[in-house]
Amino acid sequence: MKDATREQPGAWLPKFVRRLDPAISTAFACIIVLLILGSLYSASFLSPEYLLQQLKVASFLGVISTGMMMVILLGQIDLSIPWSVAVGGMMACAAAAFGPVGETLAIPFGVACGMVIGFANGIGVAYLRIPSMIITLATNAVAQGLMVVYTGGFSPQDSATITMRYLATGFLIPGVPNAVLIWAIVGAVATFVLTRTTFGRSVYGIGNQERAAYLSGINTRRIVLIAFVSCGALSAFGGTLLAGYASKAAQSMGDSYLLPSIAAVVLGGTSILGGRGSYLGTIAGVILITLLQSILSVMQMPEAGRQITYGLVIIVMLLLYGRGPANR
Amino acid sequence: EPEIVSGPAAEPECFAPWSADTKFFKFPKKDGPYRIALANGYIANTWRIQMIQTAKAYAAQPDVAAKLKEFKVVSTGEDVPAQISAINNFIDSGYDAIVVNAQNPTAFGPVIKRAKEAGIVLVAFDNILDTQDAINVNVDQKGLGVLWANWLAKHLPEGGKILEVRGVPGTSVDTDRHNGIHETFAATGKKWDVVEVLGKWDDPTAQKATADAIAVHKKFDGITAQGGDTGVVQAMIDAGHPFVPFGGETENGFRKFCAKYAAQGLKCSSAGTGPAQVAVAIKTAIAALEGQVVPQSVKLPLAIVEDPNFKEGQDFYPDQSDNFFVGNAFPTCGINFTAQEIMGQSKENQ
Amino acid sequence: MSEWRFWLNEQRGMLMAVGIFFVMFAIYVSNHPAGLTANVVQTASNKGVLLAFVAMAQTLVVITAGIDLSVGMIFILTNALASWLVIGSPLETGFGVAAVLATGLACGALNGLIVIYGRLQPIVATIATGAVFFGIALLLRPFPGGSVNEDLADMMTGKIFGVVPSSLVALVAVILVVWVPFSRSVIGRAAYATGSSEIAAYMSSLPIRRAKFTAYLLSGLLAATGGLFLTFFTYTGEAALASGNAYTLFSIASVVLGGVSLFGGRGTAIGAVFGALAFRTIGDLLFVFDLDPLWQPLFQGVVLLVAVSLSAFGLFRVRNRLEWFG
Amino acid sequence: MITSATSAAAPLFQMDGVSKHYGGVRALENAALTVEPGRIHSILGENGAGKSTLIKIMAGVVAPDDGRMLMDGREVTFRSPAEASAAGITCVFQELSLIPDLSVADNICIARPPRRFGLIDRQAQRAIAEEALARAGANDIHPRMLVKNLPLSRRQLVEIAKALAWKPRILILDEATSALTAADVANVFSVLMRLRSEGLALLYISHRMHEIAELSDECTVFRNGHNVMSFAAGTRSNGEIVEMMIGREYSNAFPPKPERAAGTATPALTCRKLGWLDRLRDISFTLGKGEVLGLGGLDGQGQRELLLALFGVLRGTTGSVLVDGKAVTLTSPAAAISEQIGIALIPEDRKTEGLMLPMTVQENLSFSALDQVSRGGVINRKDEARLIDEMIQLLSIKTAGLDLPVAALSGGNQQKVVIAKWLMRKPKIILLNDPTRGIDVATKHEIYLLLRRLADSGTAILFYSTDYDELIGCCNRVLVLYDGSVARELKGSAMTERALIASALNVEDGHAGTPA
Ligand SMILES: Nc1ncnc2c1ncn2[C@@H]1O[C@H](COP(=O)(O)OP(=O)(O)OP(=O)(O)O)[C@@H](O)[C@H]1O
Ligand SMILES: Nc1ncnc2c1ncn2[C@@H]1O[C@H](COP(=O)(O)OP(=O)(O)OP(=O)(O)O)[C@@H](O)[C@H]1O
Ligand SMILES: [Mg+2]
Ligand SMILES: [Mg+2]
Repeated sequence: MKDATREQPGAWLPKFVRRLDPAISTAFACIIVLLILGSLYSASFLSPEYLLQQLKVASFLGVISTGMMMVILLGQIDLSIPWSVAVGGMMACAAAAFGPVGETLAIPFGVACGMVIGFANGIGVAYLRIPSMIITLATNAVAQGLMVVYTGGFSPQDSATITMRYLATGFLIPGVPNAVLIWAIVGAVATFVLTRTTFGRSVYGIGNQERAAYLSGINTRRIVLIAFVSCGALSAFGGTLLAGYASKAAQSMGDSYLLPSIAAVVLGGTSILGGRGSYLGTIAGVILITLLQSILSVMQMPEAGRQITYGLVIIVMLLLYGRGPANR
Repeated sequence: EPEIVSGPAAEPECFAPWSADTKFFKFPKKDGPYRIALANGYIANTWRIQMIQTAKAYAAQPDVAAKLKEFKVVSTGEDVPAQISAINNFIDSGYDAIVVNAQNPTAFGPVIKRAKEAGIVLVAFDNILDTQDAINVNVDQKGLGVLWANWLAKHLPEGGKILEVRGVPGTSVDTDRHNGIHETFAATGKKWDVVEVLGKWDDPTAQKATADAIAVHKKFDGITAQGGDTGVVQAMIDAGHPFVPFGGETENGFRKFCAKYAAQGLKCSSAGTGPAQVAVAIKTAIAALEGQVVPQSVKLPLAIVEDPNFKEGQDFYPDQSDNFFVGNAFPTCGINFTAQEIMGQSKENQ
Repeated sequence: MSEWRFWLNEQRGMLMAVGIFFVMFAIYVSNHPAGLTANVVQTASNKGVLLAFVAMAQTLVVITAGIDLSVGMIFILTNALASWLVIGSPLETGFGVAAVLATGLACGALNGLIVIYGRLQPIVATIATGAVFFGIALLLRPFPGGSVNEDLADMMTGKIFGVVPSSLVALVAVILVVWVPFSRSVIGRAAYATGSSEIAAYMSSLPIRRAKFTAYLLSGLLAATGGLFLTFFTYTGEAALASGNAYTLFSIASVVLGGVSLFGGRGTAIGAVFGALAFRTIGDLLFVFDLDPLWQPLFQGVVLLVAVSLSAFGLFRVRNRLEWFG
Repeated sequence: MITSATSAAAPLFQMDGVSKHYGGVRALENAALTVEPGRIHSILGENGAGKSTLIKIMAGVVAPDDGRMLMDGREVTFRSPAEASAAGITCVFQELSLIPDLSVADNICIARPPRRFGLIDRQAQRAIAEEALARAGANDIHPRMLVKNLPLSRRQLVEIAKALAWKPRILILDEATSALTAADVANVFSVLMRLRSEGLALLYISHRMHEIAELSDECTVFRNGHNVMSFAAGTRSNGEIVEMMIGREYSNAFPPKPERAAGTATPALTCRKLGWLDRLRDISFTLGKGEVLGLGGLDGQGQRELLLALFGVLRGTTGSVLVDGKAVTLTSPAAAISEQIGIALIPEDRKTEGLMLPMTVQENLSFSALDQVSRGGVINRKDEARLIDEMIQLLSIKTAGLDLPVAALSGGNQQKVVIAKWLMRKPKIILLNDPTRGIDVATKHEIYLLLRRLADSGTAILFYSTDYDELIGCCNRVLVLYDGSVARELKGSAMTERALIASALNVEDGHAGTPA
């Protein structure tokens, strides 16, 4: 038992590399293959404008998937994404109608509304122990109901503020769309939170074995609640960005983000059962999904073929690297 | 059971027959006031919400309200069977007329049969029914495509590269409009290179699809979009794509852009199917119940505004929502709602 | 504990769904202008049965601790297919029905193979296969249309002896033919065991793969039965993305309302059927309450929220906090 | 596949040259074993010696890298537990193979349910289950109970009943008795002996030396993945066996308990009339600083509930708890481990309550002490590494790397990780819920030493164990619980096995003090 030693500090490097597990490197390889295949159709697929455009569009999905990833790491899922996104965008624009104060508070207000949805989800999952798949379905329905009432009753304002436009489409650093910058910041914070903080450690712990985490003195309910609130906040923030991008908010803006956000997180190697996954993978997953959708769209494949290809590509990629362990 | 009669209809300017061979119905006259139901499907977008607001506002107009004992609205979501069941329930509950915005044009055969047996007036609008046995208040979807394509052909006499932003695949509205566009282009005999992308009648989706298309194809000579047009223009602006002729829908935001950038080359034809058509449908239902002659298929006039005729406060409203659909007036039917009446109700109340 | 207490304990989830359904349906019928007539029941039944089939399909997979996010799409695909095939002479119609059901089986088999041999997590695998199924549906029906043998359709959506809705009878028949044998067979038991603890099932030498495969296979079959009924109900086929997604999500809600554990190993399809009927009745309540049309979606959302929160009441009885963790 | 003629002389089962590697870990190396019918064959070895791996290979759970297995002289390969069971080898794993959501009857008949018209016949199944339960001496278990609602010790009996339903030729028990109390063990032993007389071959793995001495005909000792020696039972002393297992000198004495006059210790924890539902009734006691207080009694008399109550897991407890003389409210483990209260609980089941198996050793070790190595919620990696180092040294945890999943450690080392994880917090009061279950003698000894060292430095320890020797050897006092209340307090020379058993059964012990 003399060999009970720990590694030297230098040994952390290979560990980091080892964490770059095959899933993530394969995902990135798939991105490159996609681009090469695309470039056979049109060289424009390799042009900087196109790639930047993709990154910009990917950042909305990226921000939303960040929240989804937190929740998936817990072994939960958030099906209220569509209307959390819409609520974020619509409420931010709504706030903008209230003069200059409203304009400055637009984004925080939109995000806060998303947090309220996340809070309801978190209470349901953590404190009432309702399966997340169903409570989030219900809050999604409630959020939709609220937005319908709101749209019908209050002479809705839905133009994005200048700040929202700037965040989504402006350039603080020349050549780098602000949306990409924001995704980078969100991603950096998420990576830090997941790897370096007690919160992140607890998220992984709960995802792996909630009972043990609880008995280890972790306030598991609070962690779950916070994760859902963050997911709501990030979805709503994604919604405000999306509203900025489109210069306005619309009810259906979140519909096309639910399944892609789940697919992106999982394609990035995060286990849908929770407890395993890294943010780098999610980045890869988001870019993959965005590129795939865009290339299929630009290639003008009919919708039927597009759906089939989309499904098949996801299956094939998962078969390449997303397989569970063999039984023995 | 309606009697098949010959035209013309009671209010010929409003109840215009779809075509020369359209049948005319004369239902047995019933005594009012009537119980009328509106079976809506999906509700969570501005068009539908606006439509429901219009229906309520129309039913509340004193002369209409006097004829109605009850006006009930139910929205059943995207699920066709739920809408079918809703209509069945209205039939069983003895409503006199049912107005429907059908989720699917072909799925209502059994319901139409039952309504007919029960002597109930069934009026479909917007997404109409594939039938000769119910009244359709019809917008010429294909004609819309034709209109847009003609607009583009007019501005691009030599043909050119066109971006077509399509709607929700698999729906008849999308298919009809698409066919209208392509048949018209083909008829010109010029060379048209049409790039199709899916906008799904949704601004962000249309915007992304357009941005991608511009990034790959660089330059288009003309654009036509079935919806999500504000997003399409936004994508052109973001990508620095020069403004080109555009045939599109009637969103307020789109028209704002059209007015603003007309000088730079954004020559628009904005036409479509305003949500106010629900009022025409209700009016038709009441007329039918009163025993007046109505066409089986009513042809609604398109609300068309083309460059350079965009007038602020009439064709578009700068301080109203971008998502709001302009085109609330069917003057021939005596239906004239202003934007404020529909979307600004509570503002006035305040 | 006496025997009936055991029974009560085993069936608690299902009984809850039955309770919720009957309360809601009673409210509905007692406020319905037409009252409890055969027509009203038939209408409710026709609508509820569709979701009930899809919910049953979902249940089988959920029992194995999987989930099938493609059930809605199988439902749509088989609807599109049935609108081509289930027509003509009785023989042709019969062939069509068989082909539709076989397609459902094939879809289920594909899901099963990918999940079992591909070892992919069911959530994502079925999102992907769902996209494929929908794509095929769209190929079959680029726009709504098609037709069905209307005699058969009317028979299946009509009433027997003018009272009993035949769709309800068909549902009961399917439960008897598919669910009951499955749940009491060795393979069904293995499915439960796999869902409850896959490693324990493996150690117990149970045929895990066969059990999972059967679950996915029958799930495809049941979803196809639903698709067939959708065709009977609408006379047509339509590749509607939104309703495919809606049915998938509704099926999950129904399954949970019906007391089936999403963690696997617990619950019955009968519970899920009542969950589906209850879920459908939420929508029906709109008729009998005079709600402002724009408040209806909110009302539905709140009722759903309340219904799913009911299960949380058991939580207050928990005296040992470890029970939170199942 | 080589088929050789079956000779009458061929042993029932034989393996040789069997090796198994997990990545770089050598779990089995050229191992050999021979099993004869009608005999109980014990396998001994310290944690990680490869015992479980060996039997998993025999039971078809794990595929060997190398080597061959013969049954009746015929070479066999098992690709799944089903094939092994069909060939006549059935294994009682530790709580692994029961389906929690199925009833006891379903579980017992799971492999070959009785059928009628192709469907499972529940009536017949129930009869079979009742009979099997009776054979395993567990008539008190209702066949309709869900397995997940049974306490661990009952589950083990169900597991044995289930294995018997396979009618095996070789029955393997891997630490099948480690969660059982003495009474249950005696029960199981009589079953095993009867099976032996029926001609069954039994392979028995346990870390409890006295059980092995009592039961086995033959022993094989494993060390580092290799069979060191086989011998007939009773031909070697315990000391010799242990030295064979660990390959070095060993002293098996419990560490000396410091003589302390009763009542001189400052109280660390005081319970007054603690109650919870009908499981705990009016429990009052005082635990002094530096004292090791044992909890004894039959399994399921409220010992676990008491520990959980003190850790803030149970709701609706009555009575009061004082820590350092101050009344405290315990509403969650988070509250119980706080700086002011300082309680730690080493839980019962390390796989679901102690560890996150897929997470790394390091992450597991620091998991409950994250607040101590972090500031403002940000983990200080240096502090974390330092603290972990200390613990690894202190407990000599054997691991190939800190970034390995903790699941890859052997059972004993996993248990050490659980203990280390809690020592990181330097708790004032430690609650132990059967901490040496499934741990080899040498490691056990290390843990005893550690407990004593902690006690000497002022930590108060409340120690529940199902092993009487351990209670007697380690504790200053023992509280024997019966039906949720304290039946007897034993201390000093009154702590004998006999007295413990007598009070556990709540009978008067006429011979208290007299050696048995
Ligand atoms: N799946 C696995 N992956 C990696 N290493 C493993 C695995 N299973 C076992 N090992 C390693 O193989 C060795 C032998 O383990 P095994 O479980 O057979 O020991 P054991 O004798 O049963 O120990 P214990 O007495 O603790 O139960 C140990 O070093 C263990 O860490
Ligand atoms: N999921 C897993 N992944 C990797 N290795 C595992 C896993 N499960 C078990 N093992 C390894 O298998 C070996 C034997 O497992 P087993 O469940 O028999 O534990 P054990 O060490 O015997 O513990 P116990 O003493 O509680 O029985 C352990 O040493 C462990 O390393
Ligand atoms: Mg072992
Ligand atoms: Mg062990």
